[in-house]
Amino acid sequence: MTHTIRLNVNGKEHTVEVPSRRLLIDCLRYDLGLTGTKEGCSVGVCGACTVLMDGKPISSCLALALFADGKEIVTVEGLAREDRLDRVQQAFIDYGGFQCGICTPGMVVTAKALLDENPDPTVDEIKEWMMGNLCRCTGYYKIIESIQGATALEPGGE
Amino acid sequence: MRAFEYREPDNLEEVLSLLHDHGEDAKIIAGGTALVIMLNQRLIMPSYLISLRKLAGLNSVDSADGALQLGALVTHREMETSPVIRDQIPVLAETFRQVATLRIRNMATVGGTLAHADPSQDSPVTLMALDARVGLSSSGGSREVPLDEFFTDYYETVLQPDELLTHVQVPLPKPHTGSIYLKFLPKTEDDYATVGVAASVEIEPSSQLCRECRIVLGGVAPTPLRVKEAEALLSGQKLAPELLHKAASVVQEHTDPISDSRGAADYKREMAGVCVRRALEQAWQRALTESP
Amino acid sequence: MSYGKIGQPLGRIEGPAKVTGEAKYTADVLLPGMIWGKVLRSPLPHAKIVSIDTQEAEQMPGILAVLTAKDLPDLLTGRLVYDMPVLAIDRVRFIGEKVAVVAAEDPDMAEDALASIDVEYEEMPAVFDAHEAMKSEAPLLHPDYRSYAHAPQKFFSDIPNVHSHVTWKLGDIDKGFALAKRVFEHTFNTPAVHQGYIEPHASVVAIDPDGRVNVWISNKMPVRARELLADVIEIPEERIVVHLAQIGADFGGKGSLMDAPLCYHLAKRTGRPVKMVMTYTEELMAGNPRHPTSIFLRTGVTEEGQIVARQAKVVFNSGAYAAFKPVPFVNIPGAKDAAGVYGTPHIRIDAYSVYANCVPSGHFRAPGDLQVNFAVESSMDMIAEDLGLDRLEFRKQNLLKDGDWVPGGPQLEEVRVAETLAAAVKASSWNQPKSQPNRGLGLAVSHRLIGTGEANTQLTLEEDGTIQVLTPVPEVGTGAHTILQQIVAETLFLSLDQVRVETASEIFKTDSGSGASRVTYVGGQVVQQAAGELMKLILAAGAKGLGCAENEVVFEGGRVVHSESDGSLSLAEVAKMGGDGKSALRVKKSLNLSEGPPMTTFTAQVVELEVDPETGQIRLLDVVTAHDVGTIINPLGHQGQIEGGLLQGVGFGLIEELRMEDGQVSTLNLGDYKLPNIRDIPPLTTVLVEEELGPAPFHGKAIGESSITPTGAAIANAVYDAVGVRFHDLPITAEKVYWALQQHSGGEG
Amino acid sequence: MKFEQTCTIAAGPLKVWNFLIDMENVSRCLPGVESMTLVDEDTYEGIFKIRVGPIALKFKGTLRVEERDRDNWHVGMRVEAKDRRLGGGVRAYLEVDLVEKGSDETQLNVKLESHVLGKIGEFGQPVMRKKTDALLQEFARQVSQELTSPDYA
Repeated sequence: MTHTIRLNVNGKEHTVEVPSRRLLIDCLRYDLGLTGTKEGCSVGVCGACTVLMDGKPISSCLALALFADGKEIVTVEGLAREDRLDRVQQAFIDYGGFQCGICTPGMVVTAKALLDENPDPTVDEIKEWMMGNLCRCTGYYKIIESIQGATALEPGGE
Repeated sequence: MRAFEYREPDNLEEVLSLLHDHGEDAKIIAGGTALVIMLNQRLIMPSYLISLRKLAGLNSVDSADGALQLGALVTHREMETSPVIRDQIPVLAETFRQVATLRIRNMATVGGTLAHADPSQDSPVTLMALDARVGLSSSGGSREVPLDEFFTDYYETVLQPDELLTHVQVPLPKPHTGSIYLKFLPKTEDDYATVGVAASVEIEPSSQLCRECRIVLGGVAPTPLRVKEAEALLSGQKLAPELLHKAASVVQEHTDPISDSRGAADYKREMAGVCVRRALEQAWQRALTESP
Repeated sequence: MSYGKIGQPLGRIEGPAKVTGEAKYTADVLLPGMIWGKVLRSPLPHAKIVSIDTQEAEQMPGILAVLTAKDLPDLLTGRLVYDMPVLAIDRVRFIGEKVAVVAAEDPDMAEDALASIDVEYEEMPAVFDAHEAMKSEAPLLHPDYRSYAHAPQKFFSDIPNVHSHVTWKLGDIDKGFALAKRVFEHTFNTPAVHQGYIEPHASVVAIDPDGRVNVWISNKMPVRARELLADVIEIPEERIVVHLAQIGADFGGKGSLMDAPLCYHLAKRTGRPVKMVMTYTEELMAGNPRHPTSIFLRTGVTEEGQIVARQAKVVFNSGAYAAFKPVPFVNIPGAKDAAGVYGTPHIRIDAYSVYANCVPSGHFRAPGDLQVNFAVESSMDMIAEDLGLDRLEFRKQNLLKDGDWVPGGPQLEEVRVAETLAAAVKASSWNQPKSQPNRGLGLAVSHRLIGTGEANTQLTLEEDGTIQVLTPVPEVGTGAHTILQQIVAETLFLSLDQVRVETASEIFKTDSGSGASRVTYVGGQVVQQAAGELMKLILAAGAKGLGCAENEVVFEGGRVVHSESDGSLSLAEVAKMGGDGKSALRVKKSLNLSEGPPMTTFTAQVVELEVDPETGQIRLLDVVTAHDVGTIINPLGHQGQIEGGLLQGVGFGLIEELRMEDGQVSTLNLGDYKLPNIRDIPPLTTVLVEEELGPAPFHGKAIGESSITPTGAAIANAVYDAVGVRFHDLPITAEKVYWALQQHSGGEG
Repeated sequence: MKFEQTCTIAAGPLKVWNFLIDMENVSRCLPGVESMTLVDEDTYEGIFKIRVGPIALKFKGTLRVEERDRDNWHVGMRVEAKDRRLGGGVRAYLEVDLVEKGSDETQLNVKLESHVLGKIGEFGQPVMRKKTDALLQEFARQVSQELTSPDYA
């Protein structure tokens, strides 16, 4: 019961043969070797597995790999361009937006989607958008500062 | 996850015929946010998964004949952000905005949440308070069911194994109507409601008396709970604290909550009363400001 | 004192790797031919295993091995005492205990097989509550606990199921109570709480053809892990390499071997590399959460409001195994703080760690401190009220002073608790009139002695002129590597990019790893000393190269300079001529501090909150956290420790509880076990009471376990101030507040 | 999990007793029992099905009568059953006590202590509790109905 899916990950086309029960997170991590996307809770709560599907943040632990057929996926590996970090990535470093870093791939991907849609979010808008991404290390204060800090930076990469 | 066969038809007829053929052995998957967890935890092990993700035609919000027609595949995020919905039935957008988190709302669908029939969900409560009806189709034909006759038990509905929920019809609120969805989250901001209440109040503008109202609760019974006895108490009456208390206690009598990590049954029952009072008050206020 | 690199708010050295997804955690390790292990866990809290039938599972597609205890050596393991089997031997003692393990080509196949393993159990009477377990009629979980390897003989007890009883004493407790005019007794309880790190435990084992065992493991103490693993898999330590991966946070919970021994056995059986990653459900069912604790306090106070005696009985529910406790007395160190920050001449503290049929408990950031501080600081408010004293004045009157002793600690110097408390009060609205009904203020104060232990490093001047700092301490998220880099750069007058921090465990024999807020203190000192020694070697080699005497060269602008001539050498040039010609200059250093400095660090917090009397819901309006700090090496990281710890304290006070019913955890995923999210954070003011007199390098102090400790008590005291209801149990949920208020108002009519 | 149900039946205790010690009656009154076969004097094997929404549980196991105290109108039975597909099971002890209220009236007290184990116990414990409670209620109702129906002699 395998299927062939074609998906675009971080701008690159892939054709992958997957069993129907393969989750998108496992497809990314193990079929494509993109282990930047992390698995935490496995029930869509913690946000460590966040990727963008056609520009929208989703839980890759709740999506079958088959859902990605014909879609564009962006993972944390796809944010930087030629050694230049995306501004969200840079701000997370500069403002201390992470400690252990396990939630960071999901955080920066989600924050990137926020700034794409809303270039100058208020603190409340940041909180509403980011609520689904849990971080146990920072207490979130520096995550908010990082995202605010990112808005002051030049959009990175492209 | 147990292995299954995956089908992804691009037309409704094929979906219905697959359902007809496989019935109980098949599961419909749309957004997948609830189903994938159950599959992953092996609580359900269907032989067939019928995906609606390539199905066209069920993902639009249309306004016609004094009602909104919502395709079953409209996502929560679309419900939250749709200009038509925000304009015509703002409480609906407000409710969907309070569901889970952005990621879930980007995937979860209107039809999915209704078919899943988790009594702790937010949007079925509001939809019921808005007198929504659902359209169900099978290869044998179609039918419409009022939402307050749709849910039967925890995670159970009148949907037959060969039936698909295709759309939801929500009548536009009458003039001078105020509606609210109140989600009580005593622990953290991202949780299922300990109690959720949708209240809709239509007032007589000159007298400011309640003409008609709807009171529906989530999280306090095996299904979303509409309390007609409490609604009846309010009709023809003026908003007053004693009346709200009376309505709240009638509501409490009808609740049948379970004890879980969101609260013991007796606490939920008490909170149902508090939340109903608050929701009615706010709905009433909205109705008043609706009035010119 | 001003520094170049110390005191800079620096981003993490591992930052680029972490924000791009390049950083590799254990679960990210992919090896050719790797297979997956999954375990079958006990559904019963206490039972004999009658039989296990694995036949059907073995025949299933993709299944490469199915192991039970019969296939493994008859050995036990643990972080200190060895009391826990790798797979249950004849008997299970908690719901979630590992009974069998399956290796398969992919995790789904492994899961497929688990359901086909048939285990027949014979149920035994179980006990879940620690106090129940201490009764004579309670079933004994470990009748032979005295025979376990490393069991702490000095702390054995005759009380049923008590595996460690530790006593701390100061003065003479009977004399103390004789001096007291009033004696108060209070009891408090706190629940099991999961550390909540987002990375579940993961392990990977690959055995080389020559038998060398390669291990990746989410463990903050890789050198110790190697030692423990060697014992339980019966392979000499030299044949085991623990590869260091990033750790997706620890908070005390990542110090055990967890599934690594099973990975080894599966790898050995199948000849393939094996990975095991726990699901979060497994984490919540069978991790090593904070000990459920009950604290009984007896306090003697004089007529003048002076505390003269404190007796405490602290009972920790160890769960089914003591295997997750790392300290030699196999108990919880925080119990010793049961006198709080108050100078008390007569103290007796008894800490009991007790077996019960629940998930084994482990360390969680400031282990024991939070539980005991909640009790002590709640009781301070209660006693003050009873005596008709102001709760702040009562505290001030009793605060520790220079020269006071603390139980299990030194005679204190440089006590700065009064200043810290004053700073917290000043930054809060403490002295303003009460603004509105149902609002209240609470305060709590704590202290923490700095952790001791062993730290190691190796510094090398590389041929490109950079310094390689090797540490066996993985980065658990606290910023340790960045701090080590700063200390070395500062000591050697180098820029940060000339110092590279790398991890390796092979070259070190022993090491305490990360924990107890010791990294900056012990680990900082060892790299500072090593850097000093390396500088001597650099100067000597430089002098030799320049053809002059050692006392004629100085290190300036990154070069060894002959002060009398123009001659100078870059570090790269020195490196090439250093040592025995080709090899680089190198210092390997070990530092073992068994006694801490005569100094502690204080934290004072004020919480302002509002209670919704109709629902019991609590809203935090303002939190002030004041810290007694030394030189801050990295302000960005320092503040991060404060903020993160504080929100965990809020979780402990208001939200978190690993709920159990008859030993079955009922909050089994992060949807039900709620962690605070970004919308739950309170407005926060941090006050740093700075003075350059800490014991760590450059006069720094520890911070990692400070802010988490007093929050629970400060919240409880604020709730009392707001609505007059006292809570003896955490967390203070809306539901508890609601019912207490109902009772309260019922009583008053 | 502990449950209790009480109801009053318009029949004398002996009639109720004789009804209840016949496991065929018990299994008929318990919703979800698919089969029940006698293994030995006090032991039965059976299949029991229950649904919670999309989750279908099928327990296979034994019921053993461990107490049958005619003098005190007390029956106690142990149930052990597994659902192998899902991985989990139930262990329960069911006690039925009769209290004579009159020659034609008996109070039926049903007490159940049950443990839901494994995967089934891990998820949806609260809903399972509700379902079990409803089940017991239905059992008491059925017993009462059968005993008072004109068909039952």
